[in-house]
Amino acid sequence: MTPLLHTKSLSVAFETPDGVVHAVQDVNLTIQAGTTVGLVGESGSGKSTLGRAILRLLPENAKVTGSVFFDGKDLAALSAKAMRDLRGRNIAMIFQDPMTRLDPLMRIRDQFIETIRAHDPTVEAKEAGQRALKVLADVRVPSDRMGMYPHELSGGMRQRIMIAMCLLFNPALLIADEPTTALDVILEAQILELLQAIMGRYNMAVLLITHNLGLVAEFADRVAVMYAGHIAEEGATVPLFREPFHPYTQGLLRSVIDLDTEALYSIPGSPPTLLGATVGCPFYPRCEKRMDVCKTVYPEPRPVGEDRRAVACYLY
Amino acid sequence: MAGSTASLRAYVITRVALMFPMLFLLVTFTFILLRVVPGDPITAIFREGTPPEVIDRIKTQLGLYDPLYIQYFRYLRDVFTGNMGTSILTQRPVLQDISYYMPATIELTLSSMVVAAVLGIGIGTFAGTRRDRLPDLGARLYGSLAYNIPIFWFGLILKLIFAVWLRWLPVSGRFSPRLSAPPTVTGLYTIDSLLAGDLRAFVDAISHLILPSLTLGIVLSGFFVRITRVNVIHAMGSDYVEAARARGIQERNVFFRHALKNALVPVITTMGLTFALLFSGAILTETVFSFEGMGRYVFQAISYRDYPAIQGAVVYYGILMVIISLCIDILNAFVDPRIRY
Amino acid sequence: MIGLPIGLLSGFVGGRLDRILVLVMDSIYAFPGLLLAIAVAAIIGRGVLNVSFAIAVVYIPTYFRVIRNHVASVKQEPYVEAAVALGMSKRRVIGRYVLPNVAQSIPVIFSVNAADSVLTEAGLTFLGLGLPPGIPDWGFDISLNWQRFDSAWWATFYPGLFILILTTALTFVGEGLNDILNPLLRKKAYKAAAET
Amino acid sequence: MGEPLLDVRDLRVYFPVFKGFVQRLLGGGEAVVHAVDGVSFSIEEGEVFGLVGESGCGKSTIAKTLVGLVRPTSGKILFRGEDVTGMDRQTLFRLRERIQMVHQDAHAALSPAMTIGEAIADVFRAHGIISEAGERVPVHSDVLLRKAVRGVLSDVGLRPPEFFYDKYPDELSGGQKQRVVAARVLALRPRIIVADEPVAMLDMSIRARMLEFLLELKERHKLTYLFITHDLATAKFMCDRIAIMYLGRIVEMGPSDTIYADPKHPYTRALLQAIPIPDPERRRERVLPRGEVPNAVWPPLGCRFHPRCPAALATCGWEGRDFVTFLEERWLSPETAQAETDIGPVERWQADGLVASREAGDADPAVLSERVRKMLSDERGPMAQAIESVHPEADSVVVRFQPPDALEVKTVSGRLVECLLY
Repeated sequence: MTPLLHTKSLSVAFETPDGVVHAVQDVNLTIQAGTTVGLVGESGSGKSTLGRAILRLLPENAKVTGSVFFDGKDLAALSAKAMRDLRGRNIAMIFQDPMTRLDPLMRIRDQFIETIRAHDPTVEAKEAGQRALKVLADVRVPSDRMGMYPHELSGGMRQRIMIAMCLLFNPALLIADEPTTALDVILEAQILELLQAIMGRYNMAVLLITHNLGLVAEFADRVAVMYAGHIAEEGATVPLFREPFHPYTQGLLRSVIDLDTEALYSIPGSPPTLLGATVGCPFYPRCEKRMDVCKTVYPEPRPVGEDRRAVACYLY
Repeated sequence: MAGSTASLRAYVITRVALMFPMLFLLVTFTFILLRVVPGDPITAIFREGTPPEVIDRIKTQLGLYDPLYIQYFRYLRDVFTGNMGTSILTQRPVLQDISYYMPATIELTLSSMVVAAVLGIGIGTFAGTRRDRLPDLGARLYGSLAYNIPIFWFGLILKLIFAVWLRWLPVSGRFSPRLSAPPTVTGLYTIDSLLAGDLRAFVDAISHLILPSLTLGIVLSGFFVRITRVNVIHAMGSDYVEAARARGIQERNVFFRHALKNALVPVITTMGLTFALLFSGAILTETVFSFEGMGRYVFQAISYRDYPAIQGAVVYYGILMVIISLCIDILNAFVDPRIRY
Repeated sequence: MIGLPIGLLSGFVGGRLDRILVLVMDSIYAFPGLLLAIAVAAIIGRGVLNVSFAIAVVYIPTYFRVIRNHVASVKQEPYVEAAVALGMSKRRVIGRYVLPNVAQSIPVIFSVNAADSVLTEAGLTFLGLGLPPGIPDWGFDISLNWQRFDSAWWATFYPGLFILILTTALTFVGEGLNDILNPLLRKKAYKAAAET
Repeated sequence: MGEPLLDVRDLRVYFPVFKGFVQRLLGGGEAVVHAVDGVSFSIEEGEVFGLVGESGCGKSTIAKTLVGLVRPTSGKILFRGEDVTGMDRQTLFRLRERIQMVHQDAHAALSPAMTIGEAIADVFRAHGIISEAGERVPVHSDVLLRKAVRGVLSDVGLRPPEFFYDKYPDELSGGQKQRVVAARVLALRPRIIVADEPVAMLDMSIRARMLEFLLELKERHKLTYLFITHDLATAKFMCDRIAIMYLGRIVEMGPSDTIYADPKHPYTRALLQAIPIPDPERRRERVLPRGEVPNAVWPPLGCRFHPRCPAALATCGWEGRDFVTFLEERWLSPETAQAETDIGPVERWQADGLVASREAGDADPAVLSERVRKMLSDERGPMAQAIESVHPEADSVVVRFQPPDALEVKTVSGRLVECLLY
């Protein structure tokens, strides 16, 4: 079966005045139709860049290499127009901080109509409005919000509206970039519940980008752990949480503070800057199980354990 | 859940109401500036050797020996009844002079504003979307040069090239003496001639307007290039623009409907301030092109120390500025729903 | 230069005083700068000092505006709040926490305004209200020669060109200063790019 | 124990809302944000007291009020029994030596134009150095000043202090900046440290290090903490006692163990249920509160949580606007969307205190109120039970609610709860 999405040695480098920043390096990631993949990492791990690289939404100073296959097609080979038409129709995206994601000068209704007509110019404004109302009801937003401006709406409402816009064309994949980070814990749970309900109804696959391991545990079928631009470990959620292999995953899971925490743990050191080329394993300086080989040669991910999880570490 | 139109109306009322204290302040400020600043204007008006008793008589006539507060109230009354005294130079009521010269200046500033906005926003947008590439550098250079050019000098150069050497356009004035001016309705020759259906007069008025408004407009466009460029860059990098792209909106629409519209909000805000720059420039431009406007009038008034005329001009400039800033604010609120609250 | 302390005060204290000062300064600002300079110059007459004064009056509101807005935004910064919470006196907070962070923008406005003042001065002189004829001045050169510019255009062309070069140079100095003083700006941009 | 170290009594902090000029002219009452609305708690010497709640619940306002950045509208703050609410400049200055605050964003809390050494030296300059006799003495020599700065720097683990002295905040990592902020605060030798979300900005893998550091400081300097956080898990680990806040009020307060073991207030339960658990084998069903936190300018009548509460009673404070919200929700589910055509569009309904009404327009008010009654007869929710009457009045349909029962703070199995369930 061809996967819905597959990235092959995807790398992203940013040219900056201080040098080249290698934000994403050689990432192979697969998403099957209808499933949820959680992409976890701390700030600066490159997880958001990866999400944008899939949709080709990166700024001009980004250099992308490798390929992204969606439904068997290489997205890098698509024309700008074809790529644009794919965005929002086949792959939709929602973002962190819904407060700034809607155009402040445009009524909600007009932003819906614009989105619909961008992909289907034959739709009349009135019909587009009807379709918008339908998806708004799906995310439980009252109809009178249509006539409002974004600043008149609460954060939760805006995120629901963003989600509704993604539903207009029933996309096969939704990229959710920290969709609840700006929201409080109860709202977060509400939005996730909504996403879960909608995923089932619309049969969407979701790439959930987050720093919150709790979200991934509750939500995702598979998890990819990112560190310094690389995927350290990737596998099915349950076994990965039960027995993490990569030392970074182990450390990250140990450092989570939850209601059962009895002793605190933190990974020594701090995350590396991604400036300039790196050799060896990026986790080497912080790793408690490091070996000499880790310093010089990057460990290519290899299948480990019964669930044949991809782990980038020489220990296995 | 108040309707947005209702809040817009409330906002307009608020702004109009606020206009009055501002006007009052402005008028008061003029008074202070002209009365309290050291130097005696009346003595200055008359050449040395005028007998002191003549000066005394005139001063008494003008009420300059009365206590300041009486002078102030009389001045306020005069301002609000529109009676600004008689110009020493033209021997006509100042208000009449102003209503003759003001339309010319308005015509000039408005057309310059159009030139500046079209050029400035156009080039600024062009530069902003091609950040740090060659067109951007060129546009930034243009912005700096245009903004820093001495306006009277630039006017002279344009005049030299287009009027004197090429003879494409008239050298100076507002209207050709051989044609009869259109009947006064608005005082703006271009509009009046159109209203009168006099096409030749219209063409003539326009051709007189081209060089002065180009001079003023190009200089001012430098300012617009800068702020437009910065704001376009800012808007293109904003979250909602990225979100719009992610929804698959056409790049053209992303730019025009989202980025440009948002970028222009601060540009509109600064437009109000630009009018102040524009009036400064107008004084010099009108002088260079012998364009019979307020600038010329004020210049002459100052040269001949025509005190009532200066005062009248300053007050009416001020009032005009307040009205303009009011219009700009309302325009801004119309574009940006967030301001109405 | 008067604009600096007033702006600092107004921005920091805020409230009613701030609103009144803003209103007054805006009224001045709303005035065409050159007209104001003309009015001042007409009242106090010609001369180097007088012209400087006339021009200075015009720029008070500009300084005021920039400084006030900057101070108002710096005041919101947590580090100022932290200083207040640490029990620093008002004077200390303004002097050691607000001012140094606002000060960066002063040379920038200064050089941009310098360009502007050169233009205003030239304009004043051109109108015959600036420096007395004895003092060499490009604006004066132009006003002297412009009546016969069609025959001797170079006599007006070069002084104007020099003004243009001077003012543009001043602006570039200002922009250069801005780049040097705000390296953070560029760093932040890069960080934002790397983190998304 | 005797007297608590800090005693806050019925604290209220209201902020005015900026309204338009015209609105002010037309009147309509002064609108205020009820940021903190009648909060009482006390902190014992040496404990870690947690203030937990979602954004906008008023916890940060309390922090700012305690360190004197915000003036309380009413209420009392007692430090060791001494009233420090009025706070003239001198008392405020002395108070600041005893109550200090650590900001959430350490980066923003340091002036970018000052070196680390200067930032700390400045505190000594303003407050003096603690002499060996424990007295506060003004600084006279640069040598002593530098020594004092080096002292606090190494105290917070920034060693060697010389290395950090001339650095600018930009050159340090997030964790190091947090330590600088702590050092600056410790220079004052405070008794109480108000820590406002100290780890919220830090990455997960280094968060624990900061918390450990805070606990270590507490031991070493015998400090008392007011720990402010939105994260219940962190609060559970750190705090001896916690208070849960919602919309400017404390809804539940008591020893952490007791509250986490058996939360009593429906809001506390909701918060605990909403936390995602990083264990995929323990996914669970949960009942989440409806809607979002309402605007603090017009807090709900009665218990502020009632419109969202899964366990609400008819007496919790239902009012006119709850009816309008109810209509909106009905319209959103397909089975009940019929209501719109039956009783008119939601937008036509107006709420005013305990009353919701709609002008009938062309329709007959009597028929309309019959429809409303019929619609409500299928409703079993507490909102419907709280409705006193539905009847036509002139040209309108009027829905009237019964007034709420008085809400009191009660002791329920070892903690204080403000809820009508108990």
